[in-house]
Amino acid sequence: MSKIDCVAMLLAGGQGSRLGVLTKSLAKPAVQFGGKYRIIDFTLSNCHNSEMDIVGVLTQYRPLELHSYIGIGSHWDMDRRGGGVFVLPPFARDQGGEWYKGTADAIYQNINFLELYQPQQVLILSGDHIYKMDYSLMLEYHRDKQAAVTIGVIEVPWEETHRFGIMSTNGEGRIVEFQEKPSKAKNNQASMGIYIFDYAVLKDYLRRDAEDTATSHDFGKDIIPRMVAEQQKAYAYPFNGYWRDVGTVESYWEANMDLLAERPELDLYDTSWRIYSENLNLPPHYIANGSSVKCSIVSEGSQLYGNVDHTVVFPDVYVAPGAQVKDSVLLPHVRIREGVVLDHVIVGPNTVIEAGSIISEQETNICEDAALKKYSGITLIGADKTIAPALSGAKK
Amino acid sequence: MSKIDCVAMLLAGGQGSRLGVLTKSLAKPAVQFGGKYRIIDFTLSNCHNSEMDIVGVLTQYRPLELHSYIGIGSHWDMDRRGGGVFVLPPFARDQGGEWYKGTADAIYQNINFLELYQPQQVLILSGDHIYKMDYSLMLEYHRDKQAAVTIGVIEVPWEETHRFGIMSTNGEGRIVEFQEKPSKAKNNQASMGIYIFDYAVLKDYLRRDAEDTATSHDFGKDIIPRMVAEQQKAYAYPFNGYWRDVGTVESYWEANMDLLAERPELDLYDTSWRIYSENLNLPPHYIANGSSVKCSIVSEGSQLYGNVDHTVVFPDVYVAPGAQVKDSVLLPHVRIREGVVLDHVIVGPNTVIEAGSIISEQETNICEDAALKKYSGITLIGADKTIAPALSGAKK
Amino acid sequence: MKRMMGIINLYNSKDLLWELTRGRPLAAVPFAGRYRLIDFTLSNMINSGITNVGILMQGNFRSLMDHLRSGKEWDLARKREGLYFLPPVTGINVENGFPNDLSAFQSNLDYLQNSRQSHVVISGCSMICNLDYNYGLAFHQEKGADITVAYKEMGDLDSYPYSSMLGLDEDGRVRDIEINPVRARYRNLFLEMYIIEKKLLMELVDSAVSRGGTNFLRDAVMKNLDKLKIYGIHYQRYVAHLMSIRSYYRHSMELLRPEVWRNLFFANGLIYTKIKDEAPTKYNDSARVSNSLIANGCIVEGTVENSIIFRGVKIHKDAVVKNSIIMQKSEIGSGATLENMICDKDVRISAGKCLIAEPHYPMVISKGSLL
Amino acid sequence: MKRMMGIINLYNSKDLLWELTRGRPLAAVPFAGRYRLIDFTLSNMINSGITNVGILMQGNFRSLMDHLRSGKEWDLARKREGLYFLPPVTGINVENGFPNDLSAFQSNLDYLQNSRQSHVVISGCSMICNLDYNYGLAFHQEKGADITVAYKEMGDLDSYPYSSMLGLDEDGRVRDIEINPVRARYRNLFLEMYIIEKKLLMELVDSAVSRGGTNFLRDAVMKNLDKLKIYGIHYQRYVAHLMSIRSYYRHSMELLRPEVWRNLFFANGLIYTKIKDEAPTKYNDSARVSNSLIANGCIVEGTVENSIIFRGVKIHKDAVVKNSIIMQKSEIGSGATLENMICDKDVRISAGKCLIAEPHYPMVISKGSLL
Repeated sequence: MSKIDCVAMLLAGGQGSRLGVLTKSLAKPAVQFGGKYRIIDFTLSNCHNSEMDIVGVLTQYRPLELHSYIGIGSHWDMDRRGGGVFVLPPFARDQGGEWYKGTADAIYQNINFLELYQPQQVLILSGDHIYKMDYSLMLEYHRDKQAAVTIGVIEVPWEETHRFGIMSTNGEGRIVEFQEKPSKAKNNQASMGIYIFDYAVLKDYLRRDAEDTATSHDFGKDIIPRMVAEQQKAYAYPFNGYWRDVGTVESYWEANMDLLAERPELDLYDTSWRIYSENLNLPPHYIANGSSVKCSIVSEGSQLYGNVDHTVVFPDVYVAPGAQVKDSVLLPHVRIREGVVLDHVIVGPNTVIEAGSIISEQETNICEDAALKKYSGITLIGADKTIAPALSGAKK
Repeated sequence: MSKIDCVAMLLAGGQGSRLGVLTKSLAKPAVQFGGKYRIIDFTLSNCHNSEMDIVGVLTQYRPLELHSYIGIGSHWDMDRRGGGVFVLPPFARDQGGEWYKGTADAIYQNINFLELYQPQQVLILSGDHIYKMDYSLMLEYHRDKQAAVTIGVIEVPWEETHRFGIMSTNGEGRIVEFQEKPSKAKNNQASMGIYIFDYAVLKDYLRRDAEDTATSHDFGKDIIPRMVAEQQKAYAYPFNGYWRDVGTVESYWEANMDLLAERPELDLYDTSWRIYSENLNLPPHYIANGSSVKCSIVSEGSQLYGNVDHTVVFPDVYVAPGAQVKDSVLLPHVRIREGVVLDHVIVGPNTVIEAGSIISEQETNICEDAALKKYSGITLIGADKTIAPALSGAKK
Repeated sequence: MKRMMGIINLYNSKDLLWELTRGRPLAAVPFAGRYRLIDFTLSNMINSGITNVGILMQGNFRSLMDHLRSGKEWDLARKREGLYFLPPVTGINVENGFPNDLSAFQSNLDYLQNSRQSHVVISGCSMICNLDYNYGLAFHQEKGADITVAYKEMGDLDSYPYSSMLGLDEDGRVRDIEINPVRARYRNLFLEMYIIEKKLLMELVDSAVSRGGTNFLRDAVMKNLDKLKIYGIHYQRYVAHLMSIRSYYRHSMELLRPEVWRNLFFANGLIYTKIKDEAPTKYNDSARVSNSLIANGCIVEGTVENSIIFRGVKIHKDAVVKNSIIMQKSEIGSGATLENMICDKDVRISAGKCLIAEPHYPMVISKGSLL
Repeated sequence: MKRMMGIINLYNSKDLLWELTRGRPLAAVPFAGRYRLIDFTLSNMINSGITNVGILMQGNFRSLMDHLRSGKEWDLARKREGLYFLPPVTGINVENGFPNDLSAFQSNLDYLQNSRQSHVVISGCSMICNLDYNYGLAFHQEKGADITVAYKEMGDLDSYPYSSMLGLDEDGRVRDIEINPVRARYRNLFLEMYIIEKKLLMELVDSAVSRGGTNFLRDAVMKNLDKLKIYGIHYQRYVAHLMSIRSYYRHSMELLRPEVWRNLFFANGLIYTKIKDEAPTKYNDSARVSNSLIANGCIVEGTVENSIIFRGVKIHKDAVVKNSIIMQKSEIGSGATLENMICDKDVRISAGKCLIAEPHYPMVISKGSLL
């Protein structure tokens, strides 16, 4: 096997429990997003567009749908000879198997995969974010700086700095201090969880980290602070585009809504940086007489007879005459019956909302049950449910 | 997803520790066999040729090479829409992950995969055997008999019955008694580890077995005996062709040698039942002037200048002038230098045997080290080694 | 199990789609927002379990090959069988001077011979429907037919000039065939689909060519009406017969009826086509859309009524598109008005332009035009 | 990174491989035990990082399309770019009456236009070698050339009748070209490979066609020798030039020299071809084989000397095959003797038959013959 410049390792094992029922039966990277995509499509499309030809995807939590979705990467045109996408679940060795204990441990357990390629650099990614980024530019930056590690950073609002790993850099972009989720941040440059390591350095730190029983085996908490402390050449690579962690129901809803702006920050229609995804072979969607569809994105196979405003409509969704859907996300195969009113609702795949149901921030006439959960004003309804109005139109 | 007749589940998690260094870095089903193939090729080609369109492959031990080898089943032309090959490693759930505890447990942990397809029947296979079998005929038999479970059986010599699950049947083929590895067998009909279950029955027994803490969660040890005891309609399906477990170094060597017979029982040249495998894109092999090659099979890219007799030669093997190779198996990329004598030797991938080395049953002139191990007359040499004669030609 | 193979015959005797088939074969004409005509024939075959399909290519078929490529989207990129392109005969084999389907069949007899299946489904590309050939095969075998041909009984004869029609007896046996009459005498529109045993097909082709034949239907089938048991099977559901710009337009507009949409896209399986990886379609605040079919990848800021919009179309603010068909990647400038128009691929209509054709007599704007 | 696209030009002015190109284009002629000629050109392109390849098809190309299918084996089954079949021009576009490469180029100018790459590598299929076009591109840019052409200096002029030769000045600039002379005046064999900027190619093609040109080399290149800076790059390693049965045979036999074998199959990357899923080759007790290349899937029970045996060949007991080339799936009966023969695909030689041709004047037994 020939020597490869850079291998990407995509951490896709997260359970994403803060996404509620959306991750009940699938891993977070496999959650649908943006009217057609799954969250991991963005990172994998970035890899393809950045000509990162070899990508290991580390999975752990409920990977069935994720594995069969990823396959050998055909959706992203990455089923290439001698390259492509490799799914790397935890596995058993002579002495039995071990689950991944942390992000660093996950990479360490798959060091034999990296050894196959002997790359110059290793790009560490997570499958949890919505963004478009050219990793090859970051790789160039890393090489220009002759860095040991380069961390992708983005400016975040000062009041959110406590949620991130925060970098302080000198004039050349070299990291002089690293604070993991600080209560009092010295800076607002946050780590995006994107790292480029020189492979030799990475191996060394992973080995030492593995021997250390006191660590949590995490890049942000353990490896990076140690490298900064040991004066390794760690650089920050500033990224200015759209970047969202969709780790909570609220942020998932917001990132979907972001796509509906008149000029969205994230342009899905730019053919020079396509976001690839599965294609379902459904006919064009149908918008009926008497309906009104605006400020929305709508996918193939859907049939809209009612009013759809500021809403993300996935494939094969049906909205009956007289229904009103606003500020919502309708996942694939959802059925919205006559006269339904939805406002700020995320409806899971295959769910049916029966005629007359009203679900909004102000008012609802359905029984609140396990299928339905509220997150600061947004109602999340799980997959494969049937929701009907309560017999005595309950008011809240 | 449409209702599927039969889904195959292939148990490929075995470590295969009795294969010595052959399974040092890969799972047993991924071990090379027969000059070109890997062990799992036989079962997967059987699936393709039997039109079993959906195959779940359950992996556990060192699956990297196996996973990337299987991919989405393109080698076996099984990368079909809505079907194909799905790799199923152990995975984490909400309450953490569990490793497969036994064959039945492995299937039970993947019941959600079977639930996707709701098959009529489930075919359970293992990836450890060399044989050609039309599973669709067995499925037909199962349906004709309206069986709850059908077990593939083969006659074994009476003296080997203690190694197998042994079936006693009535005139119609119905199993009336099942002995797991009996010291005193009542019959010589041995289970091949191939089962067809009605899915409803399988689910029921797996569920009950999972709740039972006293079992080893194994089909042969627990599920089948329990079904026979509970008078379920269990039938034996007799198979008459070539069938070998290649679980030990000796049986691996023998099964390779079987291919060299004038008329081998296992016909690799029958185009109506092809065994599919990876293809390496190497040129035709070259047999030089002055060499002698007979009773052997030779694969692409090899260059033979010496004498090769009754030997299996994998791709890209080099045998230098004056070398003598007999009754041996040369795995891919092996280099045999001038004057080497090999007799009853299995040489692992990429290994170099330096000039003048002599390794045979009777005599050897090389230091015996960890790289080399003897199994009743057969010498096994691991991968990526360099073997040279000892300075003082040691005699045994 | 797999008893049928498919042949798609791209030779069509009459092509009245003029403007749309200038730079492409009929089979590659875009239809229904995201498909090409051949997608329907091909999808019917694969949805009927056929995994071996040969295409008798004709004319300038580059756009068709670009579309089909490996056959992967139709699950026909296989190690064994799959999709075979059977290019036109050149040189020595064309005894009768011009390319024709009979000699195309003849020069591919070896392909037929080498295929494992016993029966052949032959179909053209201008009859658009969603059907299962297994019903045809069952009928074929029940009747003990030599050839089974599919037809649809039509209400209105006048709508189908230049179509082939079948004359049937009470038993459903074909007793007469009219090929492309100006005014038909029978009501049974021939759907250009045959089921026939492979051996008989090979025999009929060879025999007809050796007697100077050039047209499969006329010389291999019609001339044997008395000798062979040819039965018609009635297909009851929706069929669009695309043989003129008017019928193309009329059938496109029929897709806006939800029962036609459902029937054509879902009746017996999905219709597969080339994947384009387009984003979902985006409607802005000013979008006003009604009774329209809209494919992925569009950006709609204007008004769209009773129209079919293909993938990647942009309709700018204050543009009005009515009763029109706008093909892939076209762009309608702000304030432009289109009525009763068919815009081929990559057409750009400048801001403020107004193009209005007569109802039922649509105008075609050719591929790549900039108006 | 990806600056080059590839065009494989299947129009060849002189084809002297008669017996082997009767039922197939030159590009599909089997060579070296498991390949077709086009595999070498295609593999060189992909091994040089080219991912967009158009093939100017000519003649009866069904066998070629069967061979290439989706392009998957060459890693060219891609969503973007990959393998494009550019079929021959029919009808209106052939102004000059017969199919020719210049009009083929011209009718595919839109394909060139739509491609992202700035440079085009053009190659034929009759020059077999293993090279990296990136060296050519570096040379091209260093020289500031308009066109770079590859050549090899030959020792023996007499061996290359009907080849095109280049006359070069000291600087390596091409000053004269001879197309297929009976007796060459220059020693520099033109390898039928060009590197040229895409824009210039499009300009040259259009300009030559509009002046009545039909031959790319003659009318687009040679006529511009004075105006354009055309440089020759010398390819030093092994080249097999297959332009007659004798040269086909001679170059096949050269493959038995290990340094040629290594050079052609490994120098700059592997040569890819269609996968056949054959088992390894089996030698029985009575097999006697020396100095031979043998592909997978064969069963050898007889004697094979100085020969090239393709995939799936059976050589029965006591058969003797010497100095011969036996193509795919042929079968040599027990006791038969073949010397100095070329058996095309699927030939069956009955038991005991004896066929011996003169050394260096091999006889060809055509595809599918039963002797």
